Amino acid sequence: MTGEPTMKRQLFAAALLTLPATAFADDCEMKLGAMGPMSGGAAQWGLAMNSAAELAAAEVNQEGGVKIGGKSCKVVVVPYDSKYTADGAAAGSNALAAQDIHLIIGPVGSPEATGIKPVAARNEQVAWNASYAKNALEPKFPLMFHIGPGPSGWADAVIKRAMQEFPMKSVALIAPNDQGGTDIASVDAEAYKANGITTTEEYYQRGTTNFAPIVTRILAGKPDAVDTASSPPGDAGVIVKQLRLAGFTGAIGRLGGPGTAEIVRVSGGLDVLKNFYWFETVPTEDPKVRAIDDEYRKLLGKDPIGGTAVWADLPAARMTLKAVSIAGTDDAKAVAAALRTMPVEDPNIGKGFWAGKKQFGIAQELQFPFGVGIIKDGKNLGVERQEVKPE
Amino acid sequence: MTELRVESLAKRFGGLRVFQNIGFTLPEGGLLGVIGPNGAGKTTLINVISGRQMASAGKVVLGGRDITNQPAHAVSRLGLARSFQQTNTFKSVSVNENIARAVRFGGRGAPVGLTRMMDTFGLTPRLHEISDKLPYGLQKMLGLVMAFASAPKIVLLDEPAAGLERAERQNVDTFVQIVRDAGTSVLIVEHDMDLIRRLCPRILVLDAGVLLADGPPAEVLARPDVIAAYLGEAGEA
Amino acid sequence: MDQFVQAALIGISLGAQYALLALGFTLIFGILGVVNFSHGGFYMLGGYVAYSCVAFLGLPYPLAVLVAVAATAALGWVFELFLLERLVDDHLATLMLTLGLYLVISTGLLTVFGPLSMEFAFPVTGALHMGPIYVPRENLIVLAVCLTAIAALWLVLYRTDLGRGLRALADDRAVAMAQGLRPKLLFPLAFAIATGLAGLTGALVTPILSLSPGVGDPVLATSFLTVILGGLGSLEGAALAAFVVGIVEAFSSVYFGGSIGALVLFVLVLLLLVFRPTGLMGRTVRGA
Amino acid sequence: MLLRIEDLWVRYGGIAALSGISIDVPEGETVLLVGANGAGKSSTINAIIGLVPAAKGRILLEGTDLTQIPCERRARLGIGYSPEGRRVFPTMSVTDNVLSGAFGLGRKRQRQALDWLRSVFPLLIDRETQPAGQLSGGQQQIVALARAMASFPRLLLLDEPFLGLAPVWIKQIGDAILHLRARGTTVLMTEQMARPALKLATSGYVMRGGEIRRGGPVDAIRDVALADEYL
Repeated sequence: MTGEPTMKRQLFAAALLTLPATAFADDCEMKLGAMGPMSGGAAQWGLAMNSAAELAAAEVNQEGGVKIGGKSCKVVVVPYDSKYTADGAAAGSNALAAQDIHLIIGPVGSPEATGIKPVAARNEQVAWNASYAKNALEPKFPLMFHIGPGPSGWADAVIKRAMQEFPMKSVALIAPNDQGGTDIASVDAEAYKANGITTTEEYYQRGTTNFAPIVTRILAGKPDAVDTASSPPGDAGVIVKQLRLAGFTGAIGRLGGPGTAEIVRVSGGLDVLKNFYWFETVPTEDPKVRAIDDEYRKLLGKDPIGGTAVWADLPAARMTLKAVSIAGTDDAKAVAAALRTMPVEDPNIGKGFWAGKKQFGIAQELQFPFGVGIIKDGKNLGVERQEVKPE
Repeated sequence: MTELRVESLAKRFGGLRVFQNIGFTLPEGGLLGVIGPNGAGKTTLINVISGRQMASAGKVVLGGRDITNQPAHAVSRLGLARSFQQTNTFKSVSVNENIARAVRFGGRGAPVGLTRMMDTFGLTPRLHEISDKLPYGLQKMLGLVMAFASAPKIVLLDEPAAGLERAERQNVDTFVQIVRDAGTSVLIVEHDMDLIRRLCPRILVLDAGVLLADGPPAEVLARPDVIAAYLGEAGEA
Repeated sequence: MDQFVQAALIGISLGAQYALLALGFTLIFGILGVVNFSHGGFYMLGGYVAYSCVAFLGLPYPLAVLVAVAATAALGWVFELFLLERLVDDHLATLMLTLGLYLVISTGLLTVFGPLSMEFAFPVTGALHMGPIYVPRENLIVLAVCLTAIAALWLVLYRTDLGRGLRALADDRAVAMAQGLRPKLLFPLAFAIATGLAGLTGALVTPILSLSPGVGDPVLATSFLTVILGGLGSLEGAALAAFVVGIVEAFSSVYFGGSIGALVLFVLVLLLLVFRPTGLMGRTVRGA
Repeated sequence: MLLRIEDLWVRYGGIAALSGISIDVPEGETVLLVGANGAGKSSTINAIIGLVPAAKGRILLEGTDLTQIPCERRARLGIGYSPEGRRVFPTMSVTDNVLSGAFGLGRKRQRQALDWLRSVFPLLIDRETQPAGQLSGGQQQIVALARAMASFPRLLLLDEPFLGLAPVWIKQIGDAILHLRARGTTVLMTEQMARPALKLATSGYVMRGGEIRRGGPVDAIRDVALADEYL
């Protein structure tokens, strides 16, 4: 009979959830912003920010909330759909500031990062962008933090691993023709070249739905591999489908954002994908990392949305809330100062370090262990954990 | 006795009177011309007699039998055939097949003079051609031949000469001659006044749906009201 | 040379897809004088209905497509009859209404199905290969459906009472009504035909490309472009322009790349409009 | 009485376009409304067909009051309408224009109507596929007339059928109207040009300033109508 203990445990969990709530000060509630594209092709990245913030908030609330001015305050997450645009993120910063929100988990894309930096600085907000923009951080915006390194932090390792499986001499990169697309693809291209691979870069208009002409153009150059860089997963799936339909048999890479599961789905399955290598922001097959989803379900009673990106975004949200309690306030400057002194460590992901000094001139980037995934001949070989060393 | 008798026949479309109070008798073997300006109601008259359209009032009697508002196929079974202003052949089949179908449909065997008619019209050498590949004049002739091929007792001809060249119009005379030789009576609606004068011993004049005159052409065409009706049309054209 | 032929083939299949979309869009503008901002929503909805029929009800794909057409047509009919019809002569109001409907549809789909792409595959896969040239089989089916739809719509508009009535209402509403033509009866039908076409396109094309709540956005832009190029309200113009847009897009993308390709297309449209402001089928269209 | 108008008022904003007119149109007759611009002729026609609402009064078609029936249903009661300025459907072919007048009556009746109208107006055959907008004014008037007749209405409303036409076309349209009259069609027509219009009518009304000045058989109104024309 396993029914009874299970029920007891559920009751206990419910008690855990409800009991501390009574401990919150009546008038104390801290709002935490969650920002990113929550509709459109990149929606899952923004929704991941939201899920990560929700989980971190639930964890903290379970333990009595954050300590602000000696009081225990409940954390409430306020999401904002910044639509992967600069003005969306800028408007979001203002909208959240209007609700007295000083801490934002997000936004995601390069245009959003560009848009939010000056506005959040003026609003005195800490923001955690996850973009791969070349200027994701700047010393003149000390309240801006960065969730993980861009391709310069990991592309080389992924390429070296991919070359073991798929010998290649030339690669064509395809990405949207906006800042987010070009920033990543050009850094990826540098990394390929550093490994002796010739590259061509191909950019498409965001909003393109049918990639047949671009596929034809790419294949005219007869590349050994095609890298979809940071193309949104939905786009990348169509690109893969149409590449294979056109008879391309080489490896397809993705040195960009997450979303492999969606690419598999849209393209038509592992058999279509065939030979694929990709970067994961976290070691997704590490059981400890995967346990994050179970915890989310346990605390929030629903499935997290956003896939593996939730795992990558979670440490930033957890560290921010911890910094609030250390600082004893949700004032952005105090929280930022507390953050800088904290060690980079996450119970699920492992140990990392503060990076970014070399690239941005400001060490406010979380570098955690990441993953490299390989699909070979239609078989998923899984995601390998790659440890990181301080710069 | 296959006489066609029309009594007080009228046709209305909604608020519009197409014709009214039309009465005449076409005796067996007789020949009657019907003339009138555009829109006088001539074609509608043929349509109503042949059962293609319903009469609003009056009677059509064929050989003593009331055929008013009988469906067209029933009327034609009784021996009333008609031709159309536009050609009405089976377009995608051969000339031969067209005529054969008409003969079969009549169920009375091929009438006397059918071969002569086909020879005269120049259809015999083209029996195996598809009918809508024929020149317009020949298609029209084929339509006439088909009307006759069912060996009818009466044929109604709706402007048989319309659209034909002068030389081809002679064929209409031949047609009428052969048909009458076979003992079939003819009612012919026509605009070509020469043709009417040539062929018809008696004509009806229809104007605005009313029977204006009934008698020999020379007498009828001299009447002032008939001239006025036609002048009206001449002014309009 | 191979690349040239390949670009042409791609252009034709893009054109077929655009034509299906533009026909409905131009029909609504031509007949009702309404710019239908919800057109992309019906495209998405068609995709999701077909997907749901296949994934949840287990219907065969062709049947699912028919259900999608029926569902989008029915929604279009209801929307026109109960909302749009009351304000059909107010340009600003119809703009707001159709835009509002688009937001309702896209947010509704996002709420029900979530933001991720669906696993929705076209049942016919693979391509015909002739040396280096290939034609995806699915594109041939779309092309066939497209040509059938163009022909059917043409027949409806030019050979039926319904079509005559619709064109009469478009030409002169007051006189047409005095003739006994009833906009309340005919306009919803026209709208339903148009949204059904959008739904048909969605049901056909989303399994070939991808199905997620964002895929309706580019539809409106493409439809607009095509219809402006073809001459607003002109059916023949829209069909022709769709293939022109498809072929220009294919050639410019193949030869100049994705970014410049889009630019070439827009410059071309701009030039055309400078020299022929009424579009390809340069005839007087409705003076709305 | 096919059509009886009783004390009809039509107002545009605060201004009365018709101030209590009463008109009788007996079955089979051609009734003429004459008068200068702004006399209220077109307002009368528009009120009958339903393009403007009646502020007061009744419009009885064989005893049925039309004023409460929406415009698009009145045609079905047997009213044909040829509007002022013709207003053919410009992008539609001549044939489609005519057939639109017989909307929903079924293929057979449409065919009948088209055949008959073509026999009366050969122009409809010569120009069958041409967009009506490309025709001359007189030709358009023929199309408008045929369109109005396509449902074989009991009452035909003709609003200024001679407007802007050359004399040769006035003669032709006049003959066409006489032809329809001879066929028993009941006609209510308006016309500014009293002289040719009086030849067509059996009775008439002279209108001025939204009121009836005189009504009666053609002979009884001729002098007033002609005097009015030259005012």
